[in-house]
Amino acid sequence: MKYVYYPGCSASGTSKEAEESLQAAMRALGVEWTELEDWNCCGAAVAIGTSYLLSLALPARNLALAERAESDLVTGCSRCFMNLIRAVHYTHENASVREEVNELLAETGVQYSGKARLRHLLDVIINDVGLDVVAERVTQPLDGLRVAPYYGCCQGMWTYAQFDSTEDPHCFDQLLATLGAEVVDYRLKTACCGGTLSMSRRSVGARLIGDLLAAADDADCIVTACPLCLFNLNSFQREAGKIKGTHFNIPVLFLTQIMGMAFGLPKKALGLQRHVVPVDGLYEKIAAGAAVSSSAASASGAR
Amino acid sequence: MGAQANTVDKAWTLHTPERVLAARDLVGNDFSLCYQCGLCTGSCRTAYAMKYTPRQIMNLLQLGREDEAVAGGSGLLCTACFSCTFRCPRGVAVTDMMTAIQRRTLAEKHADPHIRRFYRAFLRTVERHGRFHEAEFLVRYYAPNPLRLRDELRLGLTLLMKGKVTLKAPKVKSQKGIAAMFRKAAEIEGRP
Amino acid sequence: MVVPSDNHEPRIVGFLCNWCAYQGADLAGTSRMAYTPNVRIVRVMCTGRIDPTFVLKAFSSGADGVIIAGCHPGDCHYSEGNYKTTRRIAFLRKLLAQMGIDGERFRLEWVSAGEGAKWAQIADEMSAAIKEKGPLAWRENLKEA
Amino acid sequence: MPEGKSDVKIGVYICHCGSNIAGTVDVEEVTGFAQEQGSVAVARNYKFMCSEPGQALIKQDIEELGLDGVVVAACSPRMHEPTFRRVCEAAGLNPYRLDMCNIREQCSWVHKNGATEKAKALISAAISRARYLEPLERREVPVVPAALVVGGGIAGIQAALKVADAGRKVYLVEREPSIGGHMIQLDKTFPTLDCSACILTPKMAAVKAHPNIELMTYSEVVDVQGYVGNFKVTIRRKPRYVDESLCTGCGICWEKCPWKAESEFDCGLGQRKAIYTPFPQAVPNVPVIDPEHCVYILRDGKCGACLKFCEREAIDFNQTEKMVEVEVGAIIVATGYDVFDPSAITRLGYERFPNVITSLEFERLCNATGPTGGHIVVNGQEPKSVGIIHCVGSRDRKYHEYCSRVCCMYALKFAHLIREKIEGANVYQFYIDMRCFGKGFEEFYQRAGTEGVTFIRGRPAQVTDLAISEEEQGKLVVVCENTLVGAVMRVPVDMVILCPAMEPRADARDVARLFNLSQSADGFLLERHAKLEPVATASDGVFIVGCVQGPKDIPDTVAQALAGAAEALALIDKGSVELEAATAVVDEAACSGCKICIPLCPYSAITFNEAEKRALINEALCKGCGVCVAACPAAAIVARHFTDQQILAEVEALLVDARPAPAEV
Repeated sequence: MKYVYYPGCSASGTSKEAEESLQAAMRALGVEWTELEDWNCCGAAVAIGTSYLLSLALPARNLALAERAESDLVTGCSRCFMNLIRAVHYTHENASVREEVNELLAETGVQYSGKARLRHLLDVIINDVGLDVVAERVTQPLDGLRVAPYYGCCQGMWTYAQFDSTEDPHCFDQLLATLGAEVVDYRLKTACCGGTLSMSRRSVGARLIGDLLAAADDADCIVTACPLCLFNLNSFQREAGKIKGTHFNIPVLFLTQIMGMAFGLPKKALGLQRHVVPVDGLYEKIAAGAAVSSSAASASGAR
Repeated sequence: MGAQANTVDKAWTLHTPERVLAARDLVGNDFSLCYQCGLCTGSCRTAYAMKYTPRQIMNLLQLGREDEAVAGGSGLLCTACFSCTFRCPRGVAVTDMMTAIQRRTLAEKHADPHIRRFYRAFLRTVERHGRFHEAEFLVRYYAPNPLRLRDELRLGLTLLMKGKVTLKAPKVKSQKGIAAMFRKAAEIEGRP
Repeated sequence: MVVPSDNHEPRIVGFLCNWCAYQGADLAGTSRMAYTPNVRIVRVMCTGRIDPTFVLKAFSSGADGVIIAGCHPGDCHYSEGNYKTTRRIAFLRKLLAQMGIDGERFRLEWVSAGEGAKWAQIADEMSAAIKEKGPLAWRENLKEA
Repeated sequence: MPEGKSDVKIGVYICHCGSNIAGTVDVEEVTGFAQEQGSVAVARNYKFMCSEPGQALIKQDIEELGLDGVVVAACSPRMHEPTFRRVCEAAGLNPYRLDMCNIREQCSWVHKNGATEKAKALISAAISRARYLEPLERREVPVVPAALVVGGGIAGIQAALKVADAGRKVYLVEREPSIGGHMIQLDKTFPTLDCSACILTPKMAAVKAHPNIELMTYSEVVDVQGYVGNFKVTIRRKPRYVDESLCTGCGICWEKCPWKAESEFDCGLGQRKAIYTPFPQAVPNVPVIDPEHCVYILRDGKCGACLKFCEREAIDFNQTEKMVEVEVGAIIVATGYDVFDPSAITRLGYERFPNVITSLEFERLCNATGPTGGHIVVNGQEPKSVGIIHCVGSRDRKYHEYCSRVCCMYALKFAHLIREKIEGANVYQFYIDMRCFGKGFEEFYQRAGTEGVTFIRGRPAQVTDLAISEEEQGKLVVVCENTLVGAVMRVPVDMVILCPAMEPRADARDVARLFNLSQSADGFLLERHAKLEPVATASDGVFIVGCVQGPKDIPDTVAQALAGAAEALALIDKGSVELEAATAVVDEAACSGCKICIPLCPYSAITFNEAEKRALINEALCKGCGVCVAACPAAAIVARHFTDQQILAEVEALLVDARPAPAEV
């Protein structure tokens, strides 16, 4: 399997661990993974506040690049996915938008015709690679680890419409269960983390983050499918705690990090040292869980 | 005259259909389909902090009162998560309208300068480098307001130490072309 | 050769079956859905009645496009007249293609009695597409050829 | 100008239809245009052609000018063709010499500009066709004096009783083991609050007792052949494994049966046995054996409790499916509706939370014969607060765009019943618009308002168990913008009732095909005319009544059922129907005997005369579709009223303005 992928600014910057672990996990799964050449920022949730056209043309340029490379495009960032798929839909539905977007793209010498298909990382892992292949690669099952999957808002909508329920998706749960984790169901798994509000309007952003952390409180860790959410949930636990009148200390990981843990990949390759909220405790929990399950296994074996 | 006249003074006068149509051009979608059920607002995580909820903004647009919506600044709280658009039972592209209001709020300088600076700083780094550049962004965003910078110092240092923020600017080959896209967009959209 | 001109309004003949498509067009009317006046309708009981000569006659009489519209597959009032149409039309389509008449000028559509909006949309689409292509002027062009 | 028959005299009549046509089409100009066409003896316009004076105008011209053909340019032929055919007939002109030209539905109503030009083209086409129209004779055949009613809900019951009361034979076919439909599941009915079973069961008993009604439950219509007045209907009777003629309904069998299943009648909230009647007042009061739960059937004779205890020896495991054929003159389709499955809208928590229920489930909970004996209990507790969510799957483009018309009223009824049964209960109505338009409805709305019900205007975004305060612990929280205040509310409740849309039956498409009907865009079956023919359909002799046509409350359903009965009786009592004269006919001289046409005919109307080597069409069976006509390689089959000549002339004249004027050539 060969893929051209779009990392996005967040995964190559403030959430570097997402990118590092993604590379490591994909190598482990035997997936050929090449970065889209010369990609640019999709505009996050910011370009749209200045220019409607840029909010479509910036992501469209990356699709055009994929088209030039005669490939589909995969991304592991939900915010980017949202912007990219919006560009796909809007240029498809509206001829005048398509023309104007291409007029902009001409400045960088590319055109977008709508040929390149867009895929989400989760979609690729579950539907192309397959959970059976993922299961085979697991060397250190996440026994006893209670994990809350955070699908994210941008995930819950167009993204999952391609391969899962839009309002109540379950694909992430399946992946985590394959890794041996105990999946924690909680009500805000598709609620928005506030995106860039954490930077532009801290009081509101931190409240949204606080609500999320509180809802997933009884999990050992939260796992996200978006580097931007990863950054938000990791970096503002102190501020969120202040607003909610509590103290949060919940490790938050990217989905390929937890996969890498289950695959027994080295911590450094997964960027685990980069976390604001330390994640070392998780290994202890897994070890304890493994001990319990192996003693249970030997007990049942004795009988 | 008297008391009754006062009431009338305070009442909103209705705008003409032409004016409502002008608003439709502004946001490019048919908000007149909205039947005010409030599902958008109920689905919105930031509505609690808004002066006008998304549904109320739809109503302001229907009345040709988009200036009121723009000045209210609620559009700035839209995270573009698209929940409202996906759920709208009448198929109204609510998010597109919220962001249209957001654009005008920013363009017409109704927003707090700090927030305006956030948008400017972010996009400026993309325009200059093709990608987001955290370090440059932080400088542009906080430089005029050192007090805020002090609040952020703790996080900034942590990020720096963990290797999440680098001072080196990202390199994109087509960087000039991307800057040209920004200029072209401003030209088409008639922005300064 | 007759060349496309900007102010050319195409003439399109629609052969519509009495039970589905014609009723659908009536529904577009009762629902007051505005659409192009360029499509003119001939009512037949079933699309299965449509003889290829009707279509050829329309083109030779100056039509720029012909549309046949009937019940959705499986919904034919006469059980499967529309299915028979499909087969007959496939042949006619090849013939027309040889004469330079493509799929934008000759269409087969399924429109149910409840699909007034669909009929209006098809009419507008087809008219716009043909307008872009310009007049067919079949007789004149054939003479020149 | 096409070469027409020069000797015919045609009258052209252009209707203003008030301003419906004249407002867009310049009728004077069009009249002038018509006047100039060949063969046109007279062209007139008038305000309402279909009115008495309009008709008189045509009649007078036919008589005085001796017209051979008439063109009426007005509304759709589906609207007034029969009217103007009668006019022609009355004036002594063969009705098939009329051509209707549709300049309303397909012209003035849909075009802002260019309507006049198009009207001219359409009229020119109609005149050309009219030149070639030939007189045809219609034949009469007798009507079978019986009706078939499909579906035994309140609509079917009411229609069957009325036709039977008029002395006509009725076959009533019901898919379920008992008649009663959705209505028998309901508790009280709005706005009068009379008990649903109390008003329906006497009617069900009357059906059973009526000498003119042959009731076939647990049966389905599988095939319909023939035509108006003479339908041949095949009905599949599923095996009950109980002999209806022997069973007394004593109940010993279901008392002794050890095997249980979820009760469909109680929406899965209660249980029934493997041999069961759906409810105690079932009609007929004869049980059926459910082969999916009966162990005798599943495991080859390993039970037989019912066999042992039935003194009448009515249990018969050897029963098999039976096909019954009946002949009827009219058919009334009353197959009802389905309830929308709200689990599609996951955010409302149906199926995730046991205390989120549908309105139909609440009806069973509230009903004294229901699984809880009429006690409103969820999760083992009586709810102290209830949220009722309107428009679930209705008024929503993602599911059903239409309004289901009954939810506002039954939601008010629920509030009343809850307040009556649970003292001090808080009831919240989450509504978008209160639609209380029927007789006595507004008064009921007022009454509910004074009974301590809270109205919150807004469509809820979420039903969640995520508590953010002490007060919300252990409750369901309805999250919703109170749109009248402009603030998001969180309303903690013990129970949520969803009001799901009424939607077309899952097999509505199959039913439509079976009876040759159309569906409207929403999936319900389509009536012939939205206002004036509410129960007739595009298929003559087939009528639709009740919710099969669209969401309705009980009074409207009953009114429609009676309308359907009247239509069926009018057809039957007339005694005969005129058959379509526009059939196909073989020109024997031209027929080469190739037999291509024979397998094409969907009605097997074409036979082959071996002696003469000619095809022959049986006019009684032919429905005039014309498939054989288009297929005949020798052009030996003529479609009467739609001849090649007529259509070709129509097409040519339709494009009269598309060709360059002769002077320019």
